[in-house]
Amino acid sequence: MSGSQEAAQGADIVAVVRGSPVTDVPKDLYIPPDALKVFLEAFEGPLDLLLYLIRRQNLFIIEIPIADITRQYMAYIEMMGELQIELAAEYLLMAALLAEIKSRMLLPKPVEASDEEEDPRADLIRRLQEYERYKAAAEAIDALPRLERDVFEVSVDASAIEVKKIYPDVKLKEVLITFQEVLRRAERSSSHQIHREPLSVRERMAGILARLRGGILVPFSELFQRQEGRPGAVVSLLALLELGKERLIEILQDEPLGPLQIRAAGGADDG
Amino acid sequence: MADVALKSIIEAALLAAGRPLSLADLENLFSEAERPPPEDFQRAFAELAEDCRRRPVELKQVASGYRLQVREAFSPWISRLFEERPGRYSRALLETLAIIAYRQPTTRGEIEDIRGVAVSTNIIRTLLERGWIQAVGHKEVPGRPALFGTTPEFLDYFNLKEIGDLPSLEALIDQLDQPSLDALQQPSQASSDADPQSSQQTP
Amino acid sequence: MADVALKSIIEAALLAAGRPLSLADLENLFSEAERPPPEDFQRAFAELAEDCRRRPVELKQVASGYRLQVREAFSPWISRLFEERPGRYSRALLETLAIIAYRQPTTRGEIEDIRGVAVSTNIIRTLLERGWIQAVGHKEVPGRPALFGTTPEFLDYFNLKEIGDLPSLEALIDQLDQPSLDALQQPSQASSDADPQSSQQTP
Repeated sequence: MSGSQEAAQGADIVAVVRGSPVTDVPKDLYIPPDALKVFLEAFEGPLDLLLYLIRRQNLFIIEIPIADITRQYMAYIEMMGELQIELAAEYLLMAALLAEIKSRMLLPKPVEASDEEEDPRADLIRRLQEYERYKAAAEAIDALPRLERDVFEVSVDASAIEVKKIYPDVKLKEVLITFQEVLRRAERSSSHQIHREPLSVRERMAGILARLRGGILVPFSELFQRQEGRPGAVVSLLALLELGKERLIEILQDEPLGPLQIRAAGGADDG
Repeated sequence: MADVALKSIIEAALLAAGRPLSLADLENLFSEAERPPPEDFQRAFAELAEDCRRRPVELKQVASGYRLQVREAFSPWISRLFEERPGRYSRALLETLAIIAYRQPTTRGEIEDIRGVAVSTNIIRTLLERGWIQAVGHKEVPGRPALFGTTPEFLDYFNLKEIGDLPSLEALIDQLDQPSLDALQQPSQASSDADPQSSQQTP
Repeated sequence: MADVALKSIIEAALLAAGRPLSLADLENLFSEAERPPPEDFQRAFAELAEDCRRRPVELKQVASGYRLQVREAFSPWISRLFEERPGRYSRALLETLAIIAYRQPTTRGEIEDIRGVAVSTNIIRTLLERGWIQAVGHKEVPGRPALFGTTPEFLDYFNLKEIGDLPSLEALIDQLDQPSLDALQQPSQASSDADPQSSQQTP
């Protein structure tokens, strides 16, 4: 916000014309041409301008002195036209409406319809009243305490809060069903053969590789668990042979008939 | 749980969430077995509101739930925190918003009839982008124009719990029917630039 | 200003800012003429920290300044605010998991060969995060891709004593012709289908 604007805010400025604030709307019709444009731009439309003209004279809307108001309104419009300032079509439409109302009021009323005849101003009065009501409502809304201006939302850091992650439930059956779908597809394409090694061998292969992580050397014998008995030993042996065949491990022997040592293929650099 | 006061848990949640929380949101902080009954929550809200009296925040119930907010009295300092002053809204935008708020659901055509001028697409877009209004349907007339209504975010933003909390239109009319009201004769009234709010805003 | 405590202004600012505020930030809430001296700020920080002792937040000094943060003790409740409840796992993820279980140790490339489509990094990451698979080594081919296998957590979750409790590949292939998969609920998996998971699952 610039300094000049801030200073100007103290006074009731209506507009800033070429840098100088205009602090009051002129009382009479003479308005400097530059100011007139700004002045008119301050209105939200013909209804707003009419309301201003009425209220300036301290009148009720229902008492709208149509001749007087029409004259003033037309004077503004004509000045705008002379200055070749482009006017929104709505202003011209309102000028036409006012002229029509004025002419209807000048016409002598037909005798037979005197009671029924609606005041030609009635519709305009209704519109002005309705517009003024919403104009006031807009001001009321603007005056409500609002976020970011009057009151402020709060928030504090919540990084100390440990957030548990919730995982979806999965049933084994779902896994198997989707796997069957994979098998079905594989069968159809038939280019992919799914090996039929017993599962326990595949898992043991993964288990052995997990033990060999970090490129460590593990003695062959340590890969067998006594408590698993003979079937376990067979599974481990098959797994080691399969790993060897797939070149996933290296089997080392320092000397003939020496102890066998196993490590992951790729050696010690393995992370 | 017994040793942690419910009001503290509510306060912690409102502070951590950074958005209004409904009673249901707050109830969901507890497992079903531990969930306090609604009357305990009501009591805790009252205690928390009381605690806040000595503090710069207040407990407020708005459309989408409860929230803690910095009191209006602190805006002179707090507004300096934010480089960008929240844009003051033009009269055209506020009038459009007011017509939608009070007459919803309503169409752009009806807004234009009331205001006597065209409503720029820009204004409708801004209101939609701010999340203050939404299209709630279409009017079954030629062209099927969108019907607009306000959103809970609108109420939240303007610190209201429900649309009925808006100042009543009747009260506004009563004021208007007294042409001697100073406010109405002020030329400044006609000009958005001299809006009294503007001076009020600078701390 | 005299009637509004500095500590309240600081509290209001820290709450409204939603980020840490430095001493300079806080000093800038005041015009130069009204700015309290640094020692007042120090005293106010001490008062505020003291006030917070009875409250669910604490005043912390971090690299970029001061901030209020929710105490860790409130995690049991507040964490629920931030819980994301992910939807179900995708079919692609379940397929990947099954292939790893049956083909372990296996690489992402092999999984892709079998599935005939790419396996997203996201799927692998989710499975690793969940603790169901692990990298057990690298295959000595160009690029040294990771070899994945299942974990003991995988067995626990699905209530399997060992991987051999999964139906054999032969059994699955033999059942391909059967439209219904009821046959899969064989004794060996009975445990899994009786869905004890649900009880096992409590977070």
